[in-house]
Amino acid sequence: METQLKEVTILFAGDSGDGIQLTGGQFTDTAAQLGNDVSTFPNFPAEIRAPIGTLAGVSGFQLKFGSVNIYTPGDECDVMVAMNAAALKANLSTLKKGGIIIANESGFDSKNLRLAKYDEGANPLENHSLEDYEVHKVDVTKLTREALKDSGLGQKEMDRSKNMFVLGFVYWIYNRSLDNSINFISTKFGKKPELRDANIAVLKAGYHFGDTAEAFSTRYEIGPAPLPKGTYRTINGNQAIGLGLIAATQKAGLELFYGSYPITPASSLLHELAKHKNFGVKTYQAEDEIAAICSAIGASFGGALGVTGSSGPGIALKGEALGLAVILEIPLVVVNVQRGGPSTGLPTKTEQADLFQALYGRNGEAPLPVIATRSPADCFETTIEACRMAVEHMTPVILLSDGYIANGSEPWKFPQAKDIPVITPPMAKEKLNGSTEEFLPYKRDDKLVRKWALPGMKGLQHRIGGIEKENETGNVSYDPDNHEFMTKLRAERIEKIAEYLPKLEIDNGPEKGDVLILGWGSTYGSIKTAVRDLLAEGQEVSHAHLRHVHPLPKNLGEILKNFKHVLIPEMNMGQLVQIIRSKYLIDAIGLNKIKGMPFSSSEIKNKVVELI
Amino acid sequence: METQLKEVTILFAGDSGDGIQLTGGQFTDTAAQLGNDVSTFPNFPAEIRAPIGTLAGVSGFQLKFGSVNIYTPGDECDVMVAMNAAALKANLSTLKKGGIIIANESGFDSKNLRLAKYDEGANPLENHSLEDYEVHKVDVTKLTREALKDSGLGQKEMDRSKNMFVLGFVYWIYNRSLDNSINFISTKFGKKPELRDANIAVLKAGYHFGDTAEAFSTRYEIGPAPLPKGTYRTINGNQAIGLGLIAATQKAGLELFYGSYPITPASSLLHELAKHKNFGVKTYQAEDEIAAICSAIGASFGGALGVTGSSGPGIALKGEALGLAVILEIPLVVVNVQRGGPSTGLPTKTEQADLFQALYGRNGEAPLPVIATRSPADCFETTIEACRMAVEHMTPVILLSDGYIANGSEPWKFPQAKDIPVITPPMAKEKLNGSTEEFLPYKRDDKLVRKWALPGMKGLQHRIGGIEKENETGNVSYDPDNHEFMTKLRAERIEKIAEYLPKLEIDNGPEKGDVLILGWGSTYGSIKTAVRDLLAEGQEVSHAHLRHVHPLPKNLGEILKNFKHVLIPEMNMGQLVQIIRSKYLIDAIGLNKIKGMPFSSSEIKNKVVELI
Amino acid sequence: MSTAEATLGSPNLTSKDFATDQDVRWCPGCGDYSILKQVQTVMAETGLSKEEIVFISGIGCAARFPYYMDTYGIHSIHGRAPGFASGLKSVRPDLSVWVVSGDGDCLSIGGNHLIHALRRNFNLNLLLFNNEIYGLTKGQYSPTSPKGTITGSTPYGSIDTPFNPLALSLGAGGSFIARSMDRDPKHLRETLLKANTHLGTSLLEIYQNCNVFNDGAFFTYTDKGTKAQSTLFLESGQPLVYGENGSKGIKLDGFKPVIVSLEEGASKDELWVHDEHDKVKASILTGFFEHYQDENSLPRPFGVIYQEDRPQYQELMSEQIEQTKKAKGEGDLDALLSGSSTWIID
Amino acid sequence: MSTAEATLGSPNLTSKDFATDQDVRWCPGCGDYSILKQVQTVMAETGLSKEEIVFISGIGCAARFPYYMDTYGIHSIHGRAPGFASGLKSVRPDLSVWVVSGDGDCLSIGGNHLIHALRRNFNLNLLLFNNEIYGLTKGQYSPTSPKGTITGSTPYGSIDTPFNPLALSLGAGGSFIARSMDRDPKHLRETLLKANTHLGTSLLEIYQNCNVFNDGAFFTYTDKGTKAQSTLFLESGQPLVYGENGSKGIKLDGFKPVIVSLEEGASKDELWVHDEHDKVKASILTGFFEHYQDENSLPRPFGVIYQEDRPQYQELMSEQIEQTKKAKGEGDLDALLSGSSTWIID
Ligand SMILES: Cc1ncc(C[n+]2csc(CCOP(=O)(O)OP(=O)(O)O)c2C)c(N)n1
Ligand SMILES: Cc1ncc(C[n+]2csc(CCOP(=O)(O)OP(=O)(O)O)c2C)c(N)n1
Ligand code: SF4
Ligand code: SF4
Ligand SMILES: [Mg+2]
Ligand SMILES: [Mg+2]
Repeated sequence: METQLKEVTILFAGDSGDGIQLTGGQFTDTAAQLGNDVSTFPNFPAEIRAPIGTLAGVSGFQLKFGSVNIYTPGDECDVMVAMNAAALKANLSTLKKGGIIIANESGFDSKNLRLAKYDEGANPLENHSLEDYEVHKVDVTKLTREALKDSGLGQKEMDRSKNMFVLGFVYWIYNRSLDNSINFISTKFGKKPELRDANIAVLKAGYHFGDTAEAFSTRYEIGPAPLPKGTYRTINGNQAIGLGLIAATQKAGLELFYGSYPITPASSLLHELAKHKNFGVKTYQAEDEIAAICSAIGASFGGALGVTGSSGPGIALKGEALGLAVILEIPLVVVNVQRGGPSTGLPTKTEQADLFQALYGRNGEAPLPVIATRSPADCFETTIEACRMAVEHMTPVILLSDGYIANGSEPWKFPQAKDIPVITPPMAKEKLNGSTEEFLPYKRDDKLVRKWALPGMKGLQHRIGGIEKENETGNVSYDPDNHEFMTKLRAERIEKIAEYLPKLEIDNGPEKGDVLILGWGSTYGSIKTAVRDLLAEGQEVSHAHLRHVHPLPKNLGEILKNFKHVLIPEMNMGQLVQIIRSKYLIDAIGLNKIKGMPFSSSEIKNKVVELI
Repeated sequence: METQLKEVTILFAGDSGDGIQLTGGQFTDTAAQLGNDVSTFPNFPAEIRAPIGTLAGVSGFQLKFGSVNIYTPGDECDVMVAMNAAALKANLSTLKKGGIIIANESGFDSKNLRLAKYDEGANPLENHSLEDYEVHKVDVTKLTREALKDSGLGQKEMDRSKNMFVLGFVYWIYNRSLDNSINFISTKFGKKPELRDANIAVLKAGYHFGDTAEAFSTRYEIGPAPLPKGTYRTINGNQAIGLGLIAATQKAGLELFYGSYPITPASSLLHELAKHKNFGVKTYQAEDEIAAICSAIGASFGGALGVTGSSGPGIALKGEALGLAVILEIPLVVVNVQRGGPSTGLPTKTEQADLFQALYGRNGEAPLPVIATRSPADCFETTIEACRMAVEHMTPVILLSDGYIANGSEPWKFPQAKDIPVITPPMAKEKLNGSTEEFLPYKRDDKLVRKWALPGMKGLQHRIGGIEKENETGNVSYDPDNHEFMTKLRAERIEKIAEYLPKLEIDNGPEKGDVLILGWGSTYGSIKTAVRDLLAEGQEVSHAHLRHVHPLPKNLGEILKNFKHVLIPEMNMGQLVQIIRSKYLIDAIGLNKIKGMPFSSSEIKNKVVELI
Repeated sequence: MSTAEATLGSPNLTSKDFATDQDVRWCPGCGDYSILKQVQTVMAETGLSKEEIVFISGIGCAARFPYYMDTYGIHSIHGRAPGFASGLKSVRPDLSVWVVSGDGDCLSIGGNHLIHALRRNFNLNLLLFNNEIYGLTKGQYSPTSPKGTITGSTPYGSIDTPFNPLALSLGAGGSFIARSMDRDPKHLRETLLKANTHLGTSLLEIYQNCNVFNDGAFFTYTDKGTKAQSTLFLESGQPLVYGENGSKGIKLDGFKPVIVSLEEGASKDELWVHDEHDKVKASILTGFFEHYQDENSLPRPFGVIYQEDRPQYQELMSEQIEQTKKAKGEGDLDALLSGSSTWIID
Repeated sequence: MSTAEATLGSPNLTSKDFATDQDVRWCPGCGDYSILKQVQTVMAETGLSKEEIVFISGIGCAARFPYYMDTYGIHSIHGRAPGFASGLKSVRPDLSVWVVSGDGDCLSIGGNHLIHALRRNFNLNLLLFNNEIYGLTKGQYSPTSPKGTITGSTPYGSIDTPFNPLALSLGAGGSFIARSMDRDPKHLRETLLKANTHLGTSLLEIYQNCNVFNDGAFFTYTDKGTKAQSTLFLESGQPLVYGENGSKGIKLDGFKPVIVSLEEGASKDELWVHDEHDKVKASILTGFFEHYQDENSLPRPFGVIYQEDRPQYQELMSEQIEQTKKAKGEGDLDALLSGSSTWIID
């Protein structure tokens, strides 16, 4: 029997050593390549390697794929693969009533049950506690070993490929071809043919198990999604930022310098960039976050695009130098991949609570643009925009992402290099021999942007620094009126950037009405899904999503006026909502979740229904 | 002839080497001791020792004293003492039309004129450029030398006491006795009788010069001000904070630990505290601001009151550790003596632009109380309040002062030690032998305050840290619901502090009306003066001043409702005003000055008049 | 004996008493387990009671340490542990304060606090868990990783010359500088005890295997096959002897350390005799830092390399207060508030 | 010669060409004036043109330096100058990059950046203006102030053991370590030139008199009366001779430096011969750090104490990029964007 489905959410869960992330990643790629839309949410344990079999050691990979547009990795799961007892216990609450559980039987032996802290003698696969679900027990370990009994591999090595069994089986259920994964395995184990063959054998064994096992009578069919035509790949957030940085600097004709200090969940951006040295990218692992941002500013002074990235606590350390970059009026991109706070907080969880820090975490009046990305694929374009702003407006820019975006992945219709618009650095011109014109480093064009004069340029020697500068000359000035003038000018030149930005558009829903949901950052997918569903249910609700948090789009006030209620969901205690209330004096209300996890679309739907 | 005056503003100005600050300080003390109210504003050059005679090297000391209450050092000056040409040039704009200039003739020789960048050949004392003023040329240098011709001192030493001549002369004009300064000189030069005698002789010479010089026909009489009865002293802001810290810790029975790193204008607080080691105060000049705040947190963990102080750029560096203190729920006082920003900014000038940094300059949701002092003498009480809050509510507290308050001084009716209320640290109780009760470091009382368990206390060993903590046990917890619970709890326990605070009162003016001026921090004096004058002129205007910026007083909303307009003057681009607009959804408007200088009361008056 | 030890009785505890109820969450096989065990054992041996001990750490795998010690503890922020410890020791000289820090925590972001702690000489014990890698953030190279280390952040190999942590500590003015390793429990315990006994800031570098991201970084020094050849265990007053059955020794040819074979004629009398108090010799010993390759390589020294008695910061701090009290009298709040010049309005 | 020097012509500038139109605002008599003058002179001697030189400083009196040099410059934030310089040198190996930093800037708040710069070995020149005080903030003690220094923040005397900046730099792995002073213009110029010539991070400590807050801190070494006795000017390959008319020398008794009188029989042949490349000797020389008291005190060494050739960071960085380009081919943006696995929806 084959059933047609529009969308399915699967959670692969197991011990951190079980290869869960790889399994999930493979399924994602295959689904995407078959034309589904996909969204993923990997969920790592906080420990590097928590003891095997424990709750603390559970690793999860949730993904949603469908024949419709997919914006989130799903609220509740339809299917859960549990490689051991701890995986089941830790994740059962996210499984839909009636959902399918595929349980690896040997992961439920007495030792595993004890480690998962099940009551003595209680095995969920055997008592009736899972009656609300459709449970399929599969002895993955045994079946894997059997599939490999002639492989000549040791038992430990055999067991390492049991994730392939599960993957094969799930491919069978959803009627997916094995080709993509076979290719992947062939490349990955190219130099170890015995492992390549073993993994392929097990993958196939899992697939054939579907054919032979009686338990599963149903297979599902999920057709391709109505995605725009084009060439696609899957990408995660930090990868996309990395690619965006490289693309932007190439388009600006600038060298890319990335100064950073490792921190979860920003480290993988450093890793990504470090790979691409053949693009001339210079990555620099500094001694700390302060040195990292200072090195980036130094690089920008030298005519590269200096970029630094970190997460909350590291960004806190950059505040002082960021203030300097503001007064220097120098290009700089600061990426904050936000995580749960305060302090060390929840390093492996996501949150949006650093917006205020981005806007205000510096001494004195130090305004700068803050822009936020909404999804893994969106990172690419948003990053290019951050770079464009930094370079063309000679200013530090903060780009906000978060852990959810950084690790999540989705299909990305990537552009061709030639179609990415060029970025134009406002380079100063070297003085000609004999010229007596005085060079004024703080003289501005009509965008209020000063020129970028690089060491090596003849006759443009100048000194910049953190003491208040005289208008135009840039010399140190203690003059009271000049200070007020410059303070206002620095604010104005950032505000002015809004003039060069597109108008904010309603993403979905009517232009006027009862409720506008105004979002920023990674809440995009949840809001989008909620609004789509609500509209389908005949409710009147609209959605607008901010990429530009500062300066705000010029037409935001007009948009807001057209709605009775403005709802602002944020994964914090209400930060954007405070800005909006203050600026537009409207009674915008917040919907706040501070659980280190994205909103489910139903949380948003419920709130909207409550409002209407 | 004697004229009765209500208030006078004098500016002493000269080269940094001219002893201007001492002269101003002496006049202040004498005026205060004779019952006048006084307010002062020392204005240092940015350089340690700018070249003698230049504009950059001018040092000023402005003071206002009167027989009425005095709240600011005055908008415009009635009298200006100019020890050299540069001093005149730099300050002329602050002198009232018709004001008196006492000019030291020998400071206007051709060299001085050139250094002051007067046009070639132009001497303001000789051309007609000062026609709008009453100019008195006195050859202070010559007269001083004459007074000392028999002293046996060398010329350089003689010249060093010329400030005493001026002081004596100004005492004569305002009919002040020399006794206070003679006492001061006697103590200061106790071990150098020849200098003591010389300084006294010159002081007297200056005084007698008034009697003999024909030019000055008028002397002024300024009676005592209607100050509350009591014993007074003069005090500046940083001194008062230092004394407040010592008093508070004594009243709490705690050791005071001050970890800091020098920075203008906060350094003098370190200096002040370092003097008082006989109070058991431990001062620690750390390697940087980060180490400074960490050492203070460590000291608090040990059961002392840890305090750290800095100014803008240094506070920026403390953000990460401050977030830790928030999640540790540990007492800590952070003093920010604000200066002009951004970045290095204007180190010797004043500003209020770090309010946002105080509220939001940390990663994640990290709420803490922010309180602001309004004047030098107010620093004492506000500091005690900051300490009380930190200790009794187990929280870091930010105390905002600024350069204007730090260096300014005024009479202070100081309390008796016994009248300062006791502070009660919520100490945990050591476990009795045999007790099996589990110690819960994050269990709270009804103020939501946890107990302070100190190393050394038996049976209370516990570990605290920056990762999210489980409610009550304080153990590391990655549980999503717990994170939301704790985040809200941390916000709530700070909000709750408002319940223990007095209601905000209208400082001056009616309870309802057209315009409320809502201020915070050092704008107090300017607003107070403006409102007093406006009320005297029959205008309807009221003034309320916030000490507690976060949490805000519980009754603030009610107060705001009673006024048609709310005006918020700030020495920044509008920070409190944003908070008020957002929280109360009223169209509060800002009056902003970013010149590194306090508001003049007329600036505020004009704005009010415009509003009415 | 530290102040703390001197003034407090021995509560007869065992290493188990120092364990907490928290699950230890390092990777199975991590060298941190052994260090934890030895520290717990040593704590029991010191005779200190649990409540007078404080463990302070930064962030990293190593920095999880305080959670596993049933003493007071702070798991602070990355790199800053010495800052917290300095403030704590200032106000509580009675406590036994231990800092636990990884090589990234201590030498990368925390390098400044380390060198200032060493120069000031608070009576602290700093344990540097050196695994030559960033464990917690999943394996980037650290300031102690050898040049060429391939990691996530250096896919083509690191280009940084690593620190020599003991040379740095010596240059910073450290008063106690020692090295030990996770896989020699006895030596580790002995060295921990010496660090504890030293009055001043004790810097103890502990080679620690990160079996997940940098497995085997120190196997040369810990594996049976190579250990004897590659390690030199220092004993104060003893000649520098090492090798299989003590077959080798080191003598000085001018400033140049030379390996001699005691089996082939060299005598112990000509050998360099270890003197913990000799700073020049200590600097030569910290210079034994080339990677071990064959029998011609100088062995890596373990044990106390340098020790010097100099005043402890927290004592100087307290003394100054006592002296000021003596000179000016115990502070009187009323006198302080009134200052030197007052007037009365009535 | 640095890369910058090698590739660029000599524009025949004089020291005056390096002055800016800004008023110099140090206190009259400040030692910084002399240093400025010598640096301007040396700049002219290097043959570098103005636009290829960058001066980067932190905050402090010393840190005002860039404003007075008609080159490119950044007056950055307190303690972080090496950070800016590292980033700049990474992307612009062609520039001649100079860092100017006071003792507080460089060794207090900036200590970590200093030691990491030294270990990495970018081709930078770090000038440490040591006046043993915080000038700009009006005279607090610094990490180089002698114990007991009375200042605003230490009215009863400082209790911190100061850093020995050159010992610290050596311990951190510095490849060029030297000392000079404001009041010996010729020596200062020579040493500046050597620092400039060294390929790697050159650390030059310059004793600088702060006549306002710490007048005379180095008078022993600069005053005619005592200079000869208290200073030792090092020359590579030359014996350690000093004193009035070169009357004294230093020889080594084991590791112990001993003062001998060349007038009373000792011969130059027995003297220690300076070898800039000998690290052990360098560490003994940095140990000449006791305060000079009488003729039995060891003199303070000036000149290049240590020098070592090792790879420069910015070159390794560029090389790695070149190698990767060779191995993988010049990056192709379209290939990067498409990655290894794509599909088409049509
Ligand atoms: C301010 C800040 N920057 C970065 C991090 C991320 N971080 C945590 S631990 C660590 C380094 C860990 O290495 P190490 O100190 O050697 O300890 P190990 O894990 O190897 O024991 C880093 C970079 C952080 N927590 N805080
Ligand atoms: C983050 C920060 N902390 C503190 C200061 C204040 N500050 C400026 S310069 C300085 C120290 C100056 O001493 P040094 O570096 O020795 O330079 P000098 O003035 O003696 O030349 C300090 C503490 C600052 N500007 N920024
Ligand atoms: S990552 Fe390495 S250091 Fe960290 S716990 Fe695992 S093995 Fe130990
Ligand atoms: S304070 Fe000292 S270092 Fe600073 S300019 Fe004046 S004399 Fe020079
Ligand atoms: Mg490590
Ligand atoms: Mg200095």
